[in-house]
Order: sequence, then structure tokens, then C-alpha cells
Amino acid sequence: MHRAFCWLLAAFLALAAPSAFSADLGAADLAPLVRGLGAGSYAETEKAIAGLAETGDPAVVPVIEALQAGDLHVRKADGAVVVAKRAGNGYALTDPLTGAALGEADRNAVEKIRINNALRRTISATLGALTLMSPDANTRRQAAEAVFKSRDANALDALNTALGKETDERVRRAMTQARASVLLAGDAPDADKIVAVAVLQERGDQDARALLNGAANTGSDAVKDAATKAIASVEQRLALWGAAQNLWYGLSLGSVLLLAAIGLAVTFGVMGVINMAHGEMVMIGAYATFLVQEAFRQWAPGLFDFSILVALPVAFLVSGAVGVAIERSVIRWLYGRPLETLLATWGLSLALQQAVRSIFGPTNREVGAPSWMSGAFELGGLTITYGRLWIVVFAFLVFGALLVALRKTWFGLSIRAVTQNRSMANAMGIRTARVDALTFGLGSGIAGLAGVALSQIDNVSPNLGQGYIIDSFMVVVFGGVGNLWGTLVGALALGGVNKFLEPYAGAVLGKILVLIFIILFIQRRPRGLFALKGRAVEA
Amino acid sequence: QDTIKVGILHSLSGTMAISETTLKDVMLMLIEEQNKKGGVLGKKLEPVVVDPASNWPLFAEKARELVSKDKVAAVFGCWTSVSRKSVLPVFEELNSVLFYPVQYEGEESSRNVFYTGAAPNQQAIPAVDYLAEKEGVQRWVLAGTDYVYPRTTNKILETYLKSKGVKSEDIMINYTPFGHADWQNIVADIKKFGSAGKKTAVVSTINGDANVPFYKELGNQGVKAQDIPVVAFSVGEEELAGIDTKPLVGHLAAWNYFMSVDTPENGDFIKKWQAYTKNDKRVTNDPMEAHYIGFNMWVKAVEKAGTTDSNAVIDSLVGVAVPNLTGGYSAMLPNHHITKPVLIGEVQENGQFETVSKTPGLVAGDEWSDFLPDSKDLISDWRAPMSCGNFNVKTGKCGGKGS
Amino acid sequence: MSTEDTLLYLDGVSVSFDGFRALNSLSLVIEPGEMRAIIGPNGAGKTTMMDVITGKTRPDTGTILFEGRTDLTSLREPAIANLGIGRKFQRPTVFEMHTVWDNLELSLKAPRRPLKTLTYSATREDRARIEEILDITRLSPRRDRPAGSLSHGEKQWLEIGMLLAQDPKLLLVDEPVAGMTDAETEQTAHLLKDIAGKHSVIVVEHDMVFVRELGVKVTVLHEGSVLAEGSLDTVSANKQVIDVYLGR
Amino acid sequence: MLDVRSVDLHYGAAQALRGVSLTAEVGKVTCLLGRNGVGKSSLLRAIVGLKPVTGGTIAWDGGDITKLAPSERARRGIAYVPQGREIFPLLTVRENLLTGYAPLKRADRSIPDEVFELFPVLKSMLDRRGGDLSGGQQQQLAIGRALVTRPRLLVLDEPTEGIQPSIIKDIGRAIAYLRDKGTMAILLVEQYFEFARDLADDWAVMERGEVMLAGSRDGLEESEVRRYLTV
Amino acid sequence: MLTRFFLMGLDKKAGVLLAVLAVLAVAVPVMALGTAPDSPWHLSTHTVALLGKYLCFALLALSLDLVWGFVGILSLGHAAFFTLGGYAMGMYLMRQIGSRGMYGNADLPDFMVFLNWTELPWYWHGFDQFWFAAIMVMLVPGLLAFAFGWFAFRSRVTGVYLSIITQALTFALMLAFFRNDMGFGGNNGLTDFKEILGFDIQSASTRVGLFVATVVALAAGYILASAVVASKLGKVLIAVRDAESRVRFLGYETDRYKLFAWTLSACMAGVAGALYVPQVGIINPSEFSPASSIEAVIWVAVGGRGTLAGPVLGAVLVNFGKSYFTAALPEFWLFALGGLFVLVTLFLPKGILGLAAQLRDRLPARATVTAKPVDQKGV
Ligand SMILES: Nc1ncnc2c1ncn2[C@@H]1O[C@H](COP(=O)(O)OP(=O)(O)OP(=O)(O)O)[C@@H](O)[C@H]1O
Ligand SMILES: Nc1ncnc2c1ncn2[C@@H]1O[C@H](COP(=O)(O)OP(=O)(O)OP(=O)(O)O)[C@@H](O)[C@H]1O
Ligand SMILES: NC(N)=O
Ligand SMILES: [Mg+2]
Ligand SMILES: [Mg+2]
Repeated sequence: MHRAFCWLLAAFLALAAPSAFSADLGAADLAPLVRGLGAGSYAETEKAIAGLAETGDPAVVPVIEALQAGDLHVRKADGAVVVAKRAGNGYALTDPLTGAALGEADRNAVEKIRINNALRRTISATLGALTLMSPDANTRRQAAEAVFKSRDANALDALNTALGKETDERVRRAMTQARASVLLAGDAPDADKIVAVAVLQERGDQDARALLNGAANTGSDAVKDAATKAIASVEQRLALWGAAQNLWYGLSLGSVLLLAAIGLAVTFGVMGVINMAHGEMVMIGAYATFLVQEAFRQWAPGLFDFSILVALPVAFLVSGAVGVAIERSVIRWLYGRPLETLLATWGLSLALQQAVRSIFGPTNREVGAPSWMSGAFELGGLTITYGRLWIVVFAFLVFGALLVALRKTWFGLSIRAVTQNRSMANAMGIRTARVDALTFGLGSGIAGLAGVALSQIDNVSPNLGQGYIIDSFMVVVFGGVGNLWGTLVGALALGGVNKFLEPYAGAVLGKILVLIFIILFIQRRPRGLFALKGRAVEA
Repeated sequence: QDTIKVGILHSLSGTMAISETTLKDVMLMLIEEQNKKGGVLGKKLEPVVVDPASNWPLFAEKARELVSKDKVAAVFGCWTSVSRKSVLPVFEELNSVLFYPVQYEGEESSRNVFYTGAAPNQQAIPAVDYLAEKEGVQRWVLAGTDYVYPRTTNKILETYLKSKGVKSEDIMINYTPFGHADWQNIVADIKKFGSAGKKTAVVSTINGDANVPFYKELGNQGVKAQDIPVVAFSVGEEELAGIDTKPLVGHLAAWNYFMSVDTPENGDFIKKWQAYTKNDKRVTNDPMEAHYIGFNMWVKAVEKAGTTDSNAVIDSLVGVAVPNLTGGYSAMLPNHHITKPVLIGEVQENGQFETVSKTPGLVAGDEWSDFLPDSKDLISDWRAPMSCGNFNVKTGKCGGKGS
Repeated sequence: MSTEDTLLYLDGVSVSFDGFRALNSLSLVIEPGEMRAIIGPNGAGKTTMMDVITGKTRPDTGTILFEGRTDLTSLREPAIANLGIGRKFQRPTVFEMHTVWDNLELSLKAPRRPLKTLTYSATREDRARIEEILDITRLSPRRDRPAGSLSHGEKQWLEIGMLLAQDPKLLLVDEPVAGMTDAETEQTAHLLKDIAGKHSVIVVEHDMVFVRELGVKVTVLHEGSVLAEGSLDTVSANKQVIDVYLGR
Repeated sequence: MLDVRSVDLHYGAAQALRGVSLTAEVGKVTCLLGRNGVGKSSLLRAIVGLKPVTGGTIAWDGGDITKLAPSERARRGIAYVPQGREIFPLLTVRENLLTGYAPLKRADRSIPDEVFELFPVLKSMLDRRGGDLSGGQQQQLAIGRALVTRPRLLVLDEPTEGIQPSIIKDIGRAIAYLRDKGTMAILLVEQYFEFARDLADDWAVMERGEVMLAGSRDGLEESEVRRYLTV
Repeated sequence: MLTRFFLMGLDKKAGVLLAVLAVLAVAVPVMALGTAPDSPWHLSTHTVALLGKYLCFALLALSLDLVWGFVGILSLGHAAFFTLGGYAMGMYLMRQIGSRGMYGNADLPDFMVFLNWTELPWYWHGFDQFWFAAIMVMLVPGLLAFAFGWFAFRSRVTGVYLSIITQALTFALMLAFFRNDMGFGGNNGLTDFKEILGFDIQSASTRVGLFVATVVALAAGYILASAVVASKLGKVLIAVRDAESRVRFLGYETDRYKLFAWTLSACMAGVAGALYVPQVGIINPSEFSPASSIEAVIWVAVGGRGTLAGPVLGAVLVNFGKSYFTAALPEFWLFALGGLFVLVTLFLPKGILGLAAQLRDRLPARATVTAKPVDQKGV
């Protein structure tokens, strides 16, 4: 989120910039250079960018940003380079340098200036060098990072000037590192390079290692030496963080498994229904998310970031309602015949998949991530993606809520009484039919919630549920049927084991090993991790 | 009354429905179009659709049903290589015709199968060349789903790269199971591999469902195309339709067709397709074009032969050339593969690809890879008198290596 | 007396469940041919004791010897059963899908190994014995009914019948007359008395009339260990027994 | 008053009750006797609604309850202590007792003191799982649980089975006490003849699915009853 | 003695089923080979292959019912045994291709050449001999089942726990066989077979021969299973299903009983797989997929669990329905099939074969034996 936000801010400030820095080079002098951007081939565009960059004029920043954003077009009529933004059926045109409106144009009247990866790299580097003096600290830091990546020797002067004026500590550090990167990649004197090595060693991440690697291969002996030592230290640090990173991956995979399984822990674990349609409840939740997002795209695109929050209750209710309908029409005839539920829910799962396929088509549907769930942040040497972080948080929230609902409420007590002895519960005055329907609805609704989360990381397709059903059963059974804590620990354990094995065994073998682990584990604990013991179970 | 039946053998349910259903629809559209033009040999075409349900033995069973019970003149179908392998003996036994529209690993040539998708040399090798030349890539991650197509493609690429002087330590190979959903550490590994100070790219033969979570993870972990580009052989417009492509702009795919290709034929095709599906957002993709080409070739061959009889059609198909959708002609080669242009495209924000490179001419599909030791001496030519799918140029005999 | 001469010898047997002591250093000796009645408050550990003897529950500490030499604590349930220890459960558990007849046939003393049962066919004696047991338990009219359809009391009888069919050396009978009419109770007492002598029997009951009828040595269990032992009259006079068990 | 009129009941093809009629009045203990398998439990299941009848009617408090679900009957004040205890095995003792709240209004939800007075052992075991208790303890719990619902018709199926003598005496005293409160009808199935005799105000004796004898305490000959109970 | 043993399980239902099989064994060859292709009585190879496939599935369902219906072991991994049997046969068939493969390599199957293998892995040796493969068809699934069962039953893994680890087993096998490194052809599996015992695998007479072999195997399996079930051992198995621990207190080593039935069942499944492969022409790891095992469970449930004849009927009917619907209603057949499953559960709680009994006493709600509440968690 922050990154996107910063870019927006940067763009905004940059747009405001021309008036602030009334240029020493007039707009008129830049115009032919700008025109050159639209000359045709990638190579020519690249040359034009270089030309613009050479001016060092902040006024070119918005032009290049427009190019980066894909807004820069050539007006076919006169070859002028303009900023064109969608407006109705055509485009609204503005002058890239002055921002003056140039009227509207038909879709076919302009042609987009294309960029490829090579150009994108040039653009980033150029923008970096140009925005090092931006009034906004964040923009300057971004700029420094861009220079760090581009290692563009031309930016060195700008960097030095900027460093001289910089007051913000964080930005300073970024600029120092950028400078180190440029120095190390270029042909600076050894002394400078060795200082640079030290700076990079302190930075200590993969990018730093990449640079140091380069230096260790090409530099003079002294530099090589320093770089090799620095690499060793960086690697050590990275290894440590790598272990932590793997833990995080395990936690994050575990929380996905937990989310997928927790609804099943209710319908299967508590109610004893071998619910083969569980995956489809998850899928329905994901499609509900899709529909909510479509509605937002249609009617309130500005509020798109909130769509997920709306999708949560909607998915819960939709999946829950489907669950209640299934319970009332099918499952309720099958209590006391748990095995038949397998057959019926399998049938339902086939039909639900096909229904969704018929309604929404067989292909994937796009569910977008709100900005606050996109991207990643660095925590020391850890890269933590926001999406995963929220899923972890969400999984634990759902788990906690369900635990409270089942343990501490009258409804929870009725559920457990009904599932343990339906007819006696009925004789005690508990309306078992209602409890059954609501319980199945609850489990399905939770599956729907899982669907919202999974839509963020996986395909939203009719097959979505199929991918989780087996894992979910494994988790619930591994943890011990009927024990929510078991489901929690089971999910985290399986996630952790999987991620622990993956680096050594690879994904395929890792998964096989996890399955074998489950088989062996069940031999040791035939009723799962959190086995209920005693007469109560055997009775 | 009297019709010519055409079999459509694509999974409409199960794991492959996601890809294959579209191909069934495009076939129905093409047949409808053809019927509007009066059919073939004065007869209307009648599609026979069956659902092999992503189940490989069922593919063979349904193929047999189409050919022997429904007596179809030709079958258009299959996606995965294993489904093709499953039906192949059936087509050979019953001497019927299959058009196979998907890029595949090569190493096969059957008299009864016409391969309208890309062979490895029509996709993988040009893509790698592009990355090496235009992006200066020196380090390679070959990531794929664990099955034969990626394995073979990667084997070919490995040999090819090494022949170009790439060192072993600059190649990382990684396989994942079908439907792999958790890409966290693999993406992290890729980032790590890419931080060795050399320009790195990922060549992805990841297939099907696994792609969406893969790209979502790439986006979230901030693997930018300008830093570590990913070039995919199994990701087309249809797959991208399920992903938010903003973070993925610039990643690449190599195909023989992109929906964004600006030719009149393609514009027409897209318009018809969107009208047919009553959805102006429906996308087109490469295997659809392959069916378009294959179907038109078949029609042309049948008219040339004046009959739907398999032997006659098989013989007359070789040499048939029809327009493809990228502004040229594709011709059926004696090895039952076709000529195609190779396009490299970059992902755009709108889920389309923008062509950044196109081979100057057409590339002929090479069924037996020149980069595999056991197949480099083999060629295929189904014309008389050779009429052989695995002719060994060293021994001068038909039948593979011979012994 | 040496342990060799005993049929069942329990010494210092303790069992606890999550910290709750169900048996507390329990010691008990049964002679060959002896019948022993065990009484004691609900939760005293009577059933748990049977669980421990039959291998259902493993004791935490203590010795259990059968016929003075076989250590039961290391054997699995079938092995213990095959030594000749049969059991009737407190809560009747029968094979509900099998007919009454089949329930008895399965219990009948016969080789227990799979290949033997695969080729088994009932001999005339076997059938006669089953008929006899059906008679004793008055289940003849129900012989072809699935056991699941029996009433609670009928299941109790069937359990007793299954125990008889096994013809074990030691019978562990947990509350045999619960849910029986007074007349049936009396009859059961006779039945058990007949068995004793040839076999050893441990009976757990709360029905004092029945226990009196048996007229055997009584052991009172309380909180997992022996509180009193002796004739029914002696123990009934024990103040502690009255306090915790018999009431006033 | 409970009024059962010519009830029939089948298990599949087998008939377990034939035209059974029975009444139970508030403030009285009605005792149902009979040998094993004559249909006593079947009749009780019909009364609490766990087994649908195939003929006849059951009325309680003047309303016809023949077709009501068990939970609705519970809400009309019918509580049931089944044969075989039917404890919720994985619920704690406390939770087992709490299930008795189901038919109660929120304000009435508490566990009556008499439960722990009668069965002190339950108090010390509140946090153990019901299924772990010994047979007799479970039986006590089952009775306690029924009392939590403040029943007006208490249906007991062999409540003394497996219970130690001192507590049987307590249960007897409790039943007498409940009867004497005068707010409750009590229907008791019992094999333990003395126990039943001491408590019963009214009798009924069953044989092969039919009521053979019925009447009040003084109207019945003990020897005649015993005749139906011997083999 | 032995005949008596085998005949003792046969009742009227068995008679009908065996009669039907006998008719098939005679009529199908006559109709397929003895009639002109345009005769209305002619059976096409397509139909023969289909029937053969159904009967292979029937044998699989039968084997599953033996453990599920009679011992209460719900195996969600029976396809593993079926597929292993299939692979054993597939390996034999691959070796028969000889140098007729694409690469013309007489020593290595195509896929090995293709992936640069230089020599035949040790576990492929012997499979060029039919007798060896035939033994492996039963031995491999049998051994796996024995080892798996030995541990699981000893550890007293029961109910869903057992079901789920059987599922884990087959899932693990699927992933393993997908791996090209395993040497079983990876995802593509084994295919493009040429001949079996020297007969052209595609010829009509070979197909008919395979069909007859399947009928014979199914009949033999059925007779064997009936005999086992009707014996006292069968009664012990049923007792184990309903109250395992009680059986132990009677002195039966229930582990051994379960192991016996389980291993026997796995061998039967292996034979079914072995007959399946030459008739469908391919064996591939997706046969290991948990869904295939679940489908087999469904056939049993549809036909009637615990009846032996039911599973046979269920397998044939469901698969016939699948064949029919996938062609007749290609886009909607899942509704039809899914709906069928739901309806069967709701209205035919004992499966199709239970229908008769159900009609007899017309009062399904009053099933004489109500399941014990504990059953709710168990499987
Ligand atoms: N598996 C178990 N887990 C927890 N507690 C148990 C378990 N088994 C027995 N207990 C406890 O051990 C004590 C002894 O139980 P046991 O069944 O042996 O009593 P009993 O003497 O047979 O009583 P009763 O006369 O009521 O049948 C009881 O308090 C019971 O709750
Ligand atoms: N679930 C059932 N299915 C079939 N028949 C049953 C079932 N329950 C009871 N019966 C039969 O109904 C008859 C009456 O049984 P019921 O349980 O009412 O007897 P009871 O008088 O309570 O006997 P007990 O004193 O043994 O408890 C018996 O013949 C019994 O076999
Ligand atoms: N041929 C393929 N893509 O499987
Ligand atoms: Mg007890
Ligand atoms: Mg009763």
C-alpha cells in the first residue's frame, strides 16, 4: 500500500512541480525532445528519454511519468506527443509539459507510445536521477532506490549534490547506499569502492549481495577481498533471516490451511457430516467476493478498497444460506448414517461445481486485491506481503470467534449436545432441527469466509474448492476430529512441516513427505494430535 | 438429412474444463460459420460434443465412441499431452483424424494426428533467444509443473542454453505439482537466484491452475518485469483474465498468436467470437487460433479431396495453407506440424499482450528436437513413399533408432 | 499361600485418568473355583478393575497375575480372553446386526484364528450348546432376531449367554441383574452359583438381595482400594461401608 | 394429567405396543411394571415423543401432544430419564446439566439446589466429561439433568439401575418429596419391586405390549402383580 | 470340502448375478465376433471395451465392499491398489512394445529414451514375462496393503482416521508417480500398447478375450467374496465392523481379521486394475487420485453396501450413466450424476439392492436397528 501511495504522491508533487521550479530552460526548448518520444521504435524512444534526462530539468518528470504510466500518445494528425486519458468514448488530451488542455480526440486519432522492459528500466533510472531533489522525502528515497538499482553513473553528480543537502536520516542512508552502488558498479578508485563495500555490507540484503558479488568478481584484489568478506557477512545474515522467512511461510501456509479447514471442523468435526461439498462452499464464498467486487467496479469504483470488507458478510451469508438449504433438504435425513453423507455431498459438490461453471463460465474470474492487501513490506530481512499478513490475522480472528461461539454460548452448547446425542437433546427441549440447520450453515458460512481470503491468493474458478478439500480433511483429522484446537495446531503444523521440507526436498517431494508424515503420525496417535481420551470417546 | 459429423473432444468438466471449454465453443462457432457458408462438399457440418471430463482413459473411450459410433469425419480435441497420448492409439487403429491445438513437447508424429499448436522450436527457443539478446539475460530459472511437457521443454532448453555457453550454476530448475498454490518460497528463491549480480529471467512452463497464485505471489513480492522478467509458455489471455495484471506489466509470454495482434482477420475473428459468446469481454488465445487454422485446413483438404475419407484427407492435408490470424499463411508440413510465426509479448495492464518481437518469417514446427540426443537424427514425413513418423536419417530406416 | 495357587492375583494396582485416581494400589486375590462379590459406591473403581484385568486399561503400576504366572499387564485383550477370562459388560454390548444365534456362535469356545474360522462349520455339539444357552437365557423365541432389536433387559441376558458360551476359567460379571425382575435376579444367582466351583467368578452388583443370595465372600471397594472384606453380614455391619455405600 | 389412549407402536413390522392406555396424575407416582421386553420403554419413548406411535393418542395437560416433537413436549414440562442414561459423553457434567435449560425462560435458568443435595458426587465432578463417569454416576447425572428442566411430568425409566443402595434410598426419598410438592406427575418404570411398591400411588403392569393390570395403590394385589413379573 | 466352502456363500442373488455373467461370457463373444458388422445383433469393439471397463470397475467395487460393507473400513484409497495392479500390467505391456516404439529402442520404453535414461531401472526387470507381471499384479498391491494394514490395524487406527490415511496413501502415490524421476512415465503414464501374450491388443478377438477374462475374474472374485462373507470369519468381520472392541474381548485378534480382508481386497483390486489397463489402453497417475477412490465408494453406496451384488450393479450402472450422459448431455451431465447420488441417498438408503427389502416393509423411518450415537463420528 505504501509504495503505491508514495508513487501517487510523487506523481502528484511532480505534476505540481513545474510551477514551483519555473524552469531555466523554457518549455519551448523541451518540446522537440518530447516530440522525439513518439518517433516510433523503442530505440528512438530510448534516445529521446536520454535527451530529456540530460536537461536535468524537473519539468520533464511529469512527461516521463506519463510515459511510464502508459498515458503518453502520439496524435496521428500532427505527430504531437500528448497525454491522453480516457474520457467517455474517446480521450481527453493535455500537453505533457504545460498540462494545458488540448481538447478531446477519438480513440483512433491517437496512438499509444509503447514501452518495453528495457524502456521501463531506463525510465525508472531517469526518474530516479531527476527526482533526487524532490521536496518530498519519500520521493527522494524512492529516487535513491531507483538509482541504487540502475547503478547509473550519470546520476552520481546529482546524488552527490542531493546528499549534501539531505537532512532526513533515512533518505540519507538510501542515498549513501545508492552512491555506493554506483561507485561499486563503475570505475571508482579502490578506496571509494572499499567504503562502498562497507556501506553495502551494512545494508545486508539480497540486492547488496548481488552488487557485492559483482565486485568480488571484477574488482581489484583489495576490493575483491573486502567484497568477499562482506559477502560472507551478508550471507550469514541472510541465512538467519532465511530461516525466519521460512517460519513465516509456514505460518502463512498454515493459516491458509486453517481457514480452509475450519469450516470443515464444524460440519465434519462437530457434526460428523463427511462434507465433500465443503470445498464448494469455499468456492461460493470466492464467487460472492467476485460479485461484490463487480458491483463495486460498476457503481462505486472509488470505494473498491472496501469491497473485501463488504464481501466478508456477503460471502458468509451466501455460503451459509446454501449450507442451510443443503442441510434442510438433504443432510437432515442422514443423521445417524454418516457414511451416506459422503455420497450425497459428493453429488452436491459435482452439481454445485457445474452450476457455477454454467453461470460464471469455466474460466477464472478476476478478484482484485485492495491496495491495503497488495505489495509487501520489509521487516528486517523478512519480506512480508500484506495479503498474507491479513490472511494470517483473519484466520486467527475467525478461529477465535468460532472457539468462543462453540465454547461459551448457549448455541455452542446446543450444537455439541445435538451432535453427541440428537434424540436425547431433542428430548431435553433443544430444537434439533434448527440447531442442525444453523450449525451446518455456520460451518458453510465460515467456508465462505475462507473463500474471500483464498480469492486473494488463488484462482477463482469452479475448481477452487477441489484444491482444498483434501488438505482440509487432512488437517481436521490430523488435529483430531471434534477438537478445534487440534485443527489450529494441525493446520499450523502441516503448514510448517511443508515449508520446512520444501527447500530441501522440493515442492513435489515435500508434499509426498508431508503425506507420509501424516500416515506415520496417525500410527502414533490414532485419534489425531489432540485426541480425546477416555471412556467418553469409546463409549 | 445428410451431414458430415465433426467430433469435439474437449473436457467440459474437471480440472481441464477451465481451458478446454473455450475450445469447444470456438469449434462450435467455426462450424456454425462454415455452415452459413454452405457447409462442406455441399453438406452441413454437424458437431458432436462429448465430455471426456479431464479423465485420460475417458478420452480414449470417447474418441472411440466419436469415431466408431458417431462416425465423425475428424476430431478436434485434447489439451494435455497425456490426453493426446491416450487417444493416439485409437485414432491409429480406427484410422481417423485428430487436430491437436496446443503447444506441446514434440517427440511425436502420428499419421493420424495434425499438430496445430507449437512445437518447442516454435515457442521456447525463440523466447529464450529474445531474452538473451534483448534483455541480456545470463541466468535462467526454468520453472515448470512436473509433467512431460515442461520436463521436455526444459531439457531442450537446458541443452540449448548450455550450447550457448550458459554455465550449469546459472540455470535453476524447479518443478511443482499440478495446482500448486503456495508459491511463497519458490518466488523468494527466484528472487534470491536473481540477486547474484547477473541479469536473470524465469522461463515458466507452469501449467493451468497454478499460474494464478504464481503471478499473484510475483506481484505481491514485487518481482518486477524490469528486474526479473518471467516468460511463460502456458499463460495466455484466458489465464490473465483471472488476474489483476497491474503488478505484472512487462512479464512475457511466447505464443504464435496474441489477441492484440492488429490484423483484419484477427479483428474479424474477435468480433465474431464476442458476438457468438454474447460477451464483449471474452478474450481469444493461441489454441483458439490453432483450431481456427486446423479447422480451415481440414475444410480445404476435404474440398480438395472431394471426400471425407480419412486416407484421402490425410494425404491432401499436407501442403494445405490457410491464413492465420497474425497476417500470414500457415501451411501443413509433411510432418503434420504447421508453420507459424513466433510472437513474444509483454503483459499489459488490460490483461492483453503487446507484441515486442515477432520472427521475421514463419517457423516450421520441428517434431523431433535437434537438442535431444535420441531424436536429433529423426525426421518425420508422411508423404509417400517415405510415410514415416520417425525416419532415422543416420540409418536410413523408418522406426526410430532402429536396432 | 503362594501366588502360584491363585487364579487371579492383583497387587498394588493403580490407575489414574488425568490425575484422577480410579484405582489406588488395589490388591485382590481370587482362588480357583472361587466366586467373589464386589460391591462399592458408584465410581469406586469396580468396572475399572475389570478393565485392567481384561487389558482394556493398562495399569500405571502394580502386578496382575493369572494362574500365578501369566502377567496380564503386558498382554492384549484377545490374548487375555484366550487365557480364559470372559467378561460381561456393565452396559450391554452385543453385535447388533448379528442374530442372537450368531452372537452366541461367535462367543462359543472354538479356535479363534482367522484361517480356522474361515473353514469352521458348527458341529452338533456346538449347536446343542447354543440351544442350551438360549434356553437358560430364555432367548429362544428371539434366536433369529438381530440383537439390536432386543430390549435392554434382553440384551443383558444375551451378554450373560455370550459369557457362558465362552466357557472361561474366570468370569467377570459387571452388574448382571440390573434391569431384571426379582424373579430373574434369583434365577441369575442360581446360575452363577452353578458355574462357580468349576470356574472362578467375580460379580459386581449393587443389588444386596442378589449378593446375599450368592452367599460368598464380599469385597467392598472404595475410592479405588479395598475398604472391607468378608461375608456380606460382616461388611454390612461395617460403619464405613454403611456411610459410603449402603446408607441408612 | 397425562392421558395415553389405546396407543399402538411398531418397530418395522413388529408390534411393541397394542392398544395401551395409561394415565398419570399430578401429585402422584404412577408405576409401570413388567418383565423384560414387554414394552415399558417403548411406551415411555412414545410419551416423550422419541418414537412415533402408529395408533392412539397421547394428551398432556388437556392438550393433544401425539404429533409434537420431543423438544416441544419438553417445553410443555415433560422431562425424561432414559434407560441407559444417554449422557452427552463429551460434555462436562456441568454442561450436561445446562442442557436442561433448553425449555426454560432465561430468568428461570439456574440449577436447582436439590440436584446437588440428592447427588453430591455431581458437585465434585462438574468439570469432568459425562462419558467418563461410572455407570452409576451417569445415572445420577441423568436424573439431575431432568430435574434442571423443572418438569411437570417426570418420566423415569429404571432410574435405580446400577446405583448404589444408599443413593437408591435418596432417590426414593426425592421422588416422594417431588410428589409431595404436588406440582408434578411422575411416571416410573421400575424392576426393583420393593422400591416401586413403596413409592407407587398408581400401578400398571404390562405383558407383551399390553397393559394387563392397572389401578391405584390399594386396589392392587401384590401377589397378582408378582405373577406377571415371574418367569 | 473346498467346493463346499466356495458354494456356501451363494444365495439367490448370487445365482442371478453369476447367471448374468455366464450369459455375458457367451453372448458377447458370439455377438462381437460371430455377427456381421451391420447386423443389429453386432457388438462393436467400442461396446465390448466399455462393458469390459464396467466389469473391471465392478470388481474394484466388489473388493471395496468386502472391506467397507463387511469390516467397516471405509477405504478412500482403494484406487491405489487398482492402479498398482494396472501399472504392473502396464509395465508388461510396455515391454511387449519392444522396438516398435517411436524411437525404436528395444531396451527402453519411449518415455525413458525421451528423458535420457540409459538403462532399464531394476524394478522394471522381469516385467517382460507375463507370469512375473501376473504375480506382481497381486503381489504389489497385496504387499502394500499388508504393510499398511499391519501398522494401521495394530495401532488401532479406525474410522475417519483410517479413511483419511488411505487417502493420504493414494495421494502420495499419485504425486510420486507424477514425478518423471520415478520411471513410470510421469503424467503421461504408460500407453501405446501393442500386444498382450502375442495377440494384437487392438484386434477384436483380443478384446473379446480380455472381456471374457474380466467376466471370469469377476465371477471368481464374487464367489470368493461370498464364501468369505458367509463363513464364520465373515461373521467375525461383521462383528468387528459393529463393535470391534467387543470382539477382542471374545478372544479374536481383530487386527489379523482386518488384515486378512484388507489384503485380500487389495489383491482383488489389483486384478481389476490389471484387466482394466489393456482394455482402456492407458494407465496414468491420475488413477491414483483421491477422487477415483471416492468414486468407487460411490458405486458401492449406490448399489448397496454390504451386499456384494450391489456394488457390482452400482459400478455398472453409475459408469453406464457416466458414459451415456457425457455424450448425451455433455454440459449438464454432472447435474444428472450429482442429482442421482443425492436421490439415491435420500430415497434408497440401502442402495439399489436395498430397494426390494425397503419396499417389503415400506417403513424406512422405523428401521429396526437404530445406529448407536457413537457411530456419528466413526466411519
Ligand atoms: N477413561 C476414564 N477417564 C476418566 N475417568 C474415568 C475413566 N474411567 C473411569 N473413570 C473414573 O474412575 C472412577 C471409577 O469408575 P468405575 O466405572 O470403575 O466405577 P464403578 O465402581 O464401576 O462405578 P459404578 O458402580 O457406578 O459402575 C469414576 O469416578 C470414573 O469417573
Ligand atoms: N429399536 C428396536 N427395534 C426393534 N425392536 C425393538 C427395538 N427396541 C425394542 N424393541 C422390541 O420391542 C419390545 C419392547 O421393548 P422395550 O424396550 O419397550 O421393552 P422393556 O419393557 O422396556 O424391556 P426392559 O425391561 O428389558 O427394558 C421388545 O420385544 C424389543 O425386542
Ligand atoms: N501439451 C501440453 N501443454 O500439455
Ligand atoms: Mg461400573
Ligand atoms: Mg426398557
